[in-house]
Amino acid sequence: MSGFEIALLENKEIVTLHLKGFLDAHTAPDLETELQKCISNKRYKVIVNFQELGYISSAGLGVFMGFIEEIRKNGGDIKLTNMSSKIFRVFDLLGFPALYEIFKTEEEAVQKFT
Amino acid sequence: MSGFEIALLENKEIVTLHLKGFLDAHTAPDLETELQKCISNKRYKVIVNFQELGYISSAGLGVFMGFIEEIRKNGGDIKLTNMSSKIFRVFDLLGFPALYEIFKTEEEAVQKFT
Amino acid sequence: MLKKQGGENLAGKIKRYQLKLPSSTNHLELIREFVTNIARGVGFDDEKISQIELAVDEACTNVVKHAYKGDDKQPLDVLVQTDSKKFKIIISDKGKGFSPNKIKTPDMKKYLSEMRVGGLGIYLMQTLMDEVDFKMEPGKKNRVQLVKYIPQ
Amino acid sequence: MLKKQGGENLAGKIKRYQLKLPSSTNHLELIREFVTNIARGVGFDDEKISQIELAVDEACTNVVKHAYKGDDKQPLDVLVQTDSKKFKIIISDKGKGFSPNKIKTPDMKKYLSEMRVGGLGIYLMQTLMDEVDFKMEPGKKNRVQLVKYIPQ
Ligand SMILES: Nc1ncnc2c1ncn2[C@@H]1O[C@H](COP(=O)(O)OP(=O)(O)O)[C@@H](O)[C@H]1O
Ligand SMILES: Nc1ncnc2c1ncn2[C@@H]1O[C@H](COP(=O)(O)OP(=O)(O)O)[C@@H](O)[C@H]1O
Repeated sequence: MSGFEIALLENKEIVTLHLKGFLDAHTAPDLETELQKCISNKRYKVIVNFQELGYISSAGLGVFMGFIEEIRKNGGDIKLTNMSSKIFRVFDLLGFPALYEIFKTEEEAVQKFT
Repeated sequence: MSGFEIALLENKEIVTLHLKGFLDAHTAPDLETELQKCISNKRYKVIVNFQELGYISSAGLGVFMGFIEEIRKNGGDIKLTNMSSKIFRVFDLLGFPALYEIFKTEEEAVQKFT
Repeated sequence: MLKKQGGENLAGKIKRYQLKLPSSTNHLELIREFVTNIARGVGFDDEKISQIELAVDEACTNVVKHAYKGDDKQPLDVLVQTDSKKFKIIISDKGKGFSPNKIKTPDMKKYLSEMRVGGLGIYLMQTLMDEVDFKMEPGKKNRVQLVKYIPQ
Repeated sequence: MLKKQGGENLAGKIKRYQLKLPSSTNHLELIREFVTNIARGVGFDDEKISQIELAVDEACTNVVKHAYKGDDKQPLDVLVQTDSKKFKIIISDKGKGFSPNKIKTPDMKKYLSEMRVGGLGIYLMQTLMDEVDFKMEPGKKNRVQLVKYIPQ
């Protein structure tokens, strides 16, 4: 019933994506499109807020992997925030916390950027 | 995911049941038990609030039919409130509004009782 | 959940979705989700989806209660078949079956005045769906076929 | 949704639940709901339910992407079979199949340092489930069998 939605907030240099619903092989292309847009627009400081995301599969994780290198090469980063324990467990299982900075709140992520 | 829950509120003579989730052949017995308790406790003024009910089938409708006579015989009533249009459509389709008083809010139902 | 996809239901293209479960009322919610999700994918509006949901629930409830008399371990099959025009649900069981012709349409006025319990399921199916069809082979395969026309 | 019922899973009592769908990622959510609802009924806790949910999604995603190379009209079957000890999910397809032995377990350290995309599905299945088994008959019937032990 949930589907998948992305809300985009821009604040100065930082783009924040709020993910909602489920992020699987069906919906991952939507997120890909959004991140691709960030790069096209040269917005390399990206925060992804997982607060309302109920589910993620490896197809969802793969999206971040596909962009992180280019974004970092351009002096930016993808920082992740507000993960439920369900979502965090998946990231953690694969050792992703070694590659991505994960914060409890958006504020903390913003501070790290500035 | 939703399951079915009943929250019970007692206010002087009136018992209010808040239904939550879905009311089908599987969960109808739970509502039956609650209404049976009302009768055993001689609480004949019953309000059923449908605000959080997402679904009803004929098994759920049947529960009300099974108690209305006895409750009215004892000077009480079952008054229905806060139906979503989805739920109301089912009642309406079967002509139940001719048999039950249906109110927008609990307050209106309480006023009718007092 | 199932987003409408361009061209998913072109003429002649038949899609089949099948769910097989033990005959417990416990699983009614799962059946409803199964069917409503597919109906949503076909592009029905919320009202029509609710109608399909209720009709299918009533048919499956009858299988559990009447065909199997409450035995919750018997086979209950729900097949959804869509083409460009019809959304068809076939609910089948191997239970006792019945003679649908002998079931009288309830006189709702009388029904309500007598405050009867039950006896509304088949009436609801017929009111909610565009076609309702029963095919009975007691103990072998009894089928209820429900059809809703897809808005063109 | 499927409440645990007393004695529903006594020793030797096998229950089967089957879902057959066209092979579209569109239906992954429906498959997840199907499996998690049954898992909930067996009494798994939320963490274990999430593990089963993810493993099944990965297996079905692979069928759509690899076995059928994105063709969304091929048959995808999900069978859940429970007894008192095991919660077993068999995902089967008629696609091209593969040699699971040739798939290397990813070295996660290396994986992360190279920032690779994909290649995590089978690793996840193996990490999340108690048993993972592949049986391949390309074009006929390829099966992934996932098992989670039921807490006794
Ligand atoms: N699938 C079925 N198998 C056997 N008998 C059935 C089936 N469906 C309906 N019936 C019979 O038809 C009657 C009317 O069904 P219905 O209109 O759904 O009302 P209810 O189920 O509330 O009695 C039932 O009481 C039962 O005797
Ligand atoms: N059901 C399947 N049918 C055919 N090939 C498969 C199947 N599952 C996995 N594979 C093969 O195994 C590889 C590894 O799969 P997996 O670990 O899930 O990662 P990914 O799907 O992200 O590539 C796939 O790239 C594919 O070549």
